[in-house]
Amino acid sequence: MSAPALAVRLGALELPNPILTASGTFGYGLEFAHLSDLGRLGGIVTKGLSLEPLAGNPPPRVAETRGGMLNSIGLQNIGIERFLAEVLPRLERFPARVLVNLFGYEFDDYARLAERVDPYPGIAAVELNVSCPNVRKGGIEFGHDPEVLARLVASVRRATAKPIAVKLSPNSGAPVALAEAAREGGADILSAINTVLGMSIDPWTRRPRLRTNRGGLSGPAIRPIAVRIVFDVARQVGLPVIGIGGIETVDDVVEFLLAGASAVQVGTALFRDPRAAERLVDGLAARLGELGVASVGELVGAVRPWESPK
Amino acid sequence: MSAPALAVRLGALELPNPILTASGTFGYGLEFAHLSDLGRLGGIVTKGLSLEPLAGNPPPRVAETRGGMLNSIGLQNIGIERFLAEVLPRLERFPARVLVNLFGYEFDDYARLAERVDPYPGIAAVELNVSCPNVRKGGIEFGHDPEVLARLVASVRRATAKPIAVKLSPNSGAPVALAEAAREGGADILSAINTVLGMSIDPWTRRPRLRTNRGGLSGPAIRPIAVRIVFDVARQVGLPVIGIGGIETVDDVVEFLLAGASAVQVGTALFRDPRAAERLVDGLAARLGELGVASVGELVGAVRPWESPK
Amino acid sequence: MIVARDAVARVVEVVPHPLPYFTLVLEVPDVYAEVTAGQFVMLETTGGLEPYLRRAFSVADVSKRGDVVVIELLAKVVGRGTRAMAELGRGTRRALLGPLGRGFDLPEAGPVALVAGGVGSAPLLLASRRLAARGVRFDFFYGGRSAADLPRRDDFARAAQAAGGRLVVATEDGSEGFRGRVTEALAAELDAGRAYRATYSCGPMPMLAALARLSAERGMPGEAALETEMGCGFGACLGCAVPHVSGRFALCCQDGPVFRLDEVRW
Amino acid sequence: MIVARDAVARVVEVVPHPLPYFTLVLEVPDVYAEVTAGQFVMLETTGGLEPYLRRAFSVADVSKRGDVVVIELLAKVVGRGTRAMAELGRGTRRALLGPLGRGFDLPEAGPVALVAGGVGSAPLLLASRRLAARGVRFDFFYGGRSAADLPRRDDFARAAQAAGGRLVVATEDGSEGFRGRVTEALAAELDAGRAYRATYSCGPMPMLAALARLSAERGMPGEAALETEMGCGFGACLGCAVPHVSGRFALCCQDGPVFRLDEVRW
Ligand SMILES: Cc1cc2nc3c(=O)[nH]c(=O)nc-3n(C[C@H](O)[C@H](O)[C@H](O)COP(=O)(O)OP(=O)(O)OC[C@H]3O[C@@H](n4cnc5c(N)ncnc54)[C@H](O)[C@@H]3O)c2cc1C
Ligand SMILES: Cc1cc2nc3c(=O)[nH]c(=O)nc-3n(C[C@H](O)[C@H](O)[C@H](O)COP(=O)(O)OP(=O)(O)OC[C@H]3O[C@@H](n4cnc5c(N)ncnc54)[C@H](O)[C@@H]3O)c2cc1C
Ligand SMILES: Cc1cc2nc3c(=O)[nH]c(=O)nc-3n(C[C@H](O)[C@H](O)[C@H](O)COP(=O)(O)O)c2cc1C
Ligand SMILES: Cc1cc2nc3c(=O)[nH]c(=O)nc-3n(C[C@H](O)[C@H](O)[C@H](O)COP(=O)(O)O)c2cc1C
Ligand code: FES
Ligand code: FES
Repeated sequence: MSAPALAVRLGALELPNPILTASGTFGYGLEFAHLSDLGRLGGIVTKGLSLEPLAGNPPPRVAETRGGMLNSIGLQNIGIERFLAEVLPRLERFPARVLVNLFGYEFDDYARLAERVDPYPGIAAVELNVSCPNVRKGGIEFGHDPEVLARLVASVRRATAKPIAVKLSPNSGAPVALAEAAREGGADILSAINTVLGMSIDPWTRRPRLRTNRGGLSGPAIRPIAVRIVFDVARQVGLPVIGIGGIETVDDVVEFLLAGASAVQVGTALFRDPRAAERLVDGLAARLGELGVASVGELVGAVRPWESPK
Repeated sequence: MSAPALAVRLGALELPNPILTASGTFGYGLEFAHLSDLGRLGGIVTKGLSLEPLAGNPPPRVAETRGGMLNSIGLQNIGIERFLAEVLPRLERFPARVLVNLFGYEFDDYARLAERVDPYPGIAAVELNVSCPNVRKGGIEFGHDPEVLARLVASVRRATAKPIAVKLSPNSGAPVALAEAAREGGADILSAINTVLGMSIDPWTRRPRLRTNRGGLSGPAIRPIAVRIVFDVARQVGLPVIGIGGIETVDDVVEFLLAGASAVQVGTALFRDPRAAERLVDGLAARLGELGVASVGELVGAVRPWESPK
Repeated sequence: MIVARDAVARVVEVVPHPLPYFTLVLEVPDVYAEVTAGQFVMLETTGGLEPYLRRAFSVADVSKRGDVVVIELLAKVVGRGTRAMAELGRGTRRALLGPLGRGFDLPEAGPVALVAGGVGSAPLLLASRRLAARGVRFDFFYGGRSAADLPRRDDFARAAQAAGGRLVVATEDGSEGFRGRVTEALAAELDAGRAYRATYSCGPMPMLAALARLSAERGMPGEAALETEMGCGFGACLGCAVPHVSGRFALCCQDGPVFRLDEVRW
Repeated sequence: MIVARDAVARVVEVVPHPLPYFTLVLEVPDVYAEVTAGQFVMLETTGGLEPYLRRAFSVADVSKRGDVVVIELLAKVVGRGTRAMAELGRGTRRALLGPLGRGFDLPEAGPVALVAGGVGSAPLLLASRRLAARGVRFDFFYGGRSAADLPRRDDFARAAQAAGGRLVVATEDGSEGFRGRVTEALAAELDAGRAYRATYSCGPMPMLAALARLSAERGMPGEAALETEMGCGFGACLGCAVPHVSGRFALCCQDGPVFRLDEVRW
């Protein structure tokens, strides 16, 4: 048997393999250049970018919890202009597909950001963060109202020809409805999931462990939530899905593929092991061999759900 | 200093201490009688009871995940009549407060159940499960529509004089709105949270690990989600709250109290250690001493939230 | 029946057979001396919190070493918990809940057949000891994928011989004994004219289901120790449902783990 | 500057001072020979997954043992990760990322003051070595809640003496040396006429904030190694924000952990 095919295609987005790094967990990619071979990854999703640079939230911004962590980075970023001028040219030296994660405060910010990145061939796709629970001012929670979300995505659709991924929130209670709205608006891909709203309090100081009180929970703890949402969305919405949430091992990657994801993003696990994503590329290739499967595509959505008991 | 006071009061419900056992994780209480001293607990919440006995879901029903577990018991129970006739008299021999957890398929089931238990002095309160994600037929998801929930609670209010606790779902996206609806309907107490909808797939067999495909996630993994909901609900709704979700240590108990819970329920941790709840009663007494706090009440809601950064 | 208690067990040793199979020897409270074959324990596998839940293991043997009662667990490394168990150091202490559940209702007279699939042999080792003590003759049918999947086969052979019976090995790859499934080996013996008053079995579900069919066909009663996912092991979580002919679900941990073959909806 | 690498370190030994304080000695790649005082490592504390994230520790010392480079981490047991570290057995292997961050910009001429609060002394041990090697004179101000909170005080005393300086101890409970805070002890020395060209410090935030005030008042520059919560240690998570006078947030792991005292919004 020839080497199993790792390449995947999500609509118009082609990736050499299905292992990407999740937004906000891989910096702008360059932070890892001396620690991991970026060129071996399926792709890199940048830290969320906004029109203007953003200072982010005051510390403390991260806290470990059982099987995961909370964060309230507050979307600190260098802004789209500095990214395009300073970071992208350096990133382009690595043969890695770059997806830009975009977020705005105003409805129009998203289209403006998309328009701005549209001319750059070094950007393979845009991912819209409409679901980050950390920024409270303005309406970052565009991701919780299907009608608004559909219009938002449509406005981005008009602004760029690049594949659009919409990143779903697990906090809405109705991920499928939101995913459908994203599809109506013209999204090509669904990314699921962003962090889960959580909180932790130090029992001695009585202070919330994050300066913003609440924050986003990520890591293995949320994996079953993510798998459930990927499963629901993949079956019911009919767009390719990127699975995200607590991925650390090849078993986890396979689990998300089976649930219906065509690719995955690795997040928090990178903090524990900067080479986690790269290792998963090797591990997945080996696993396909063990499974006697010729391509990643054979696993996508290949879960065998139980029928309803009579 | 005299021994710290562990007793708490949630509206009309008085408990010797704030450590209860969570519904569905302590059987009907008797299962633990030879393993733990039931009389030392703040109270016992029974397995969910319905009008008729229920066989539950086919296996597999439980699966461990990172920092937690998934279950799809499907509310197997002996029915309210057998409970009242056979179990309650035996439970009454232990000096433990008994709360009955009730659920129905039809709107009217709840009031009928409440009416049925109302005459029994051995039952300290009712807890309404309007949020269990495991039973799909009928409208168990009464807990996701504020308007329906308010009417449902009002119907129960008319059926019993006992304190009513309403158990909130973390899956709705709007726990505060639901909690407010429960209050409008006449609830005395809010229990938060029930399990989080999740899924896990065996990468080798390609089968979901639960026979129902999806199930409820519990255990330490969900603790930050539960703390966040308790914090939000306690501040915004003005009813006493029972905190539930991943509690295992005294630190966790204190965390929930600080977040605004007046009592807590211990669930999954009991599977790991049948004496977990009893140990927490001792541990909490000791901790109050270490904190120099005279009563549990001093901790309730005593979190020091950070102000919004300017 | 003994009331289960939650105690702290001390690791005496871990014996590889070789890995992935191993025996874990634990120093336990005296009550275990009265354990019934087929009963099980819930063992805390690591001192840490990952994995979180305890794991279920049949008591494979019990004995006295000097003044203390020790039990043996015969297990296979299949995941995180069993991996941690295989690495337990002498003297380590672990929480242990047991003995739990209902064991085999072993007969006073033979001959009977014990039927094991792989590490499902564990509770049948203790059953062998008890039968041998009663002078009940039995043959031991031991099946596995290959010869490597028959841990402690010599112990089983000796136990059967001591009771006047013998060990019949079946391997799916034919690397030892009968080539095929253990239930096929049993059927072949029956076809060859051998008769058993009953079977006592433990192994994978498909094997037990096949045995139940055979048992019904041949009018030969039997009991099987079942394995299901378990949250607690003592009736609290209702996670261990076993489809029962009554139409309801029995609890593996309380109503079982040993069931009559004709009680279960396979 | 050295490029951080992710390597596997071997535990040489754990030395209790006594607990909760201990030194962990690790065999590391040769690049560590060039580590700057104030740089740190991210250490995998357990082989398991709980705790999940690595933990940050300053490099407290570096030396050659035979052919191999070893570093020392001076740490305090405060939670799950540090507890696991204190129990590491000789020969155990753990992932180690480093050396990370920007260290102290140590001077060529003294006298300077090193100011440590509790286990914050760790990076200042290496700073002491480097200063001593350059012949730069320094006094070492070492503060703690009580005399028990001054781990390796003798090493610091010897290092200071070797450089012609001395150790000044301050304890809040007065159990040893100056009664009060270490910054008060420093202020007292300054009031008594002693002068330092600069301070190099590490300790709890309130201590460093007090030192920054003192530093501003007396026109004496200084650098401090800061500690923040860290998700990654290498610039990927943006979790380690330090309020900077520019109005932005600096990253403790990349822009620091050593900052000029007048750079930080305390
Ligand atoms: C009453 C009873 C008695 C048992 N006696 C023995 C025994 O004597 N020797 C022995 O080796 N094993 C026995 N088992 C099975 C044993 O409990 C599992 O092998 C063990 O729980 C696996 O834990 P793990 O953490 O290593 O695997 P995990 O990482 O939890 O899972 C690895 C694999 O094992 C499967 N698995 C997990 N738990 C169980 C379970 N309870 N039953 C069956 N499969 C499971 C999973 O689906 C998965 O495929 C018994 C089980 C029961 C219910
Ligand atoms: C650059 C840097 C260098 C450090 N050098 C040293 C050193 O040389 N020696 C040493 O003993 N410690 C050092 N620390 C602190 C050390 O990282 C923490 O003590 C450690 O992470 C605690 O881990 P734990 O799992 O034991 O505690 P946890 O269980 O995670 O937490 C226990 C307590 O410690 C606090 N804590 C957790 N992480 C940190 C952190 N990163 N900084 C401060 N407090 C924390 C928590 O808020 C909590 O109150 C350094 C930290 C940084 C950022
Ligand atoms: C520190 C941190 C920062 C993050 N920043 C962003 C972000 O800027 N934009 C975004 O869409 N998601 C962000 N996320 C969410 C991740 O991309 C991912 O969806 C989530 O962490 C779940 O995956 P994981 O469990 O593998 O980490 C961030 C997550 C973490 C932990
Ligand atoms: C096996 C199992 C069965 C449960 N059954 C019920 C139930 O019948 N009714 C109910 O309201 N909650 C039920 N729950 C939810 C728990 O009461 C609790 O809300 C949840 O498990 C979170 O707490 P924990 O993390 O401490 O387990 C069940 C949970 C588990 C794990
Ligand atoms: S394992 Fe929990 S009830 Fe049987
Ligand atoms: S610790 Fe992650 S960026 Fe500094």
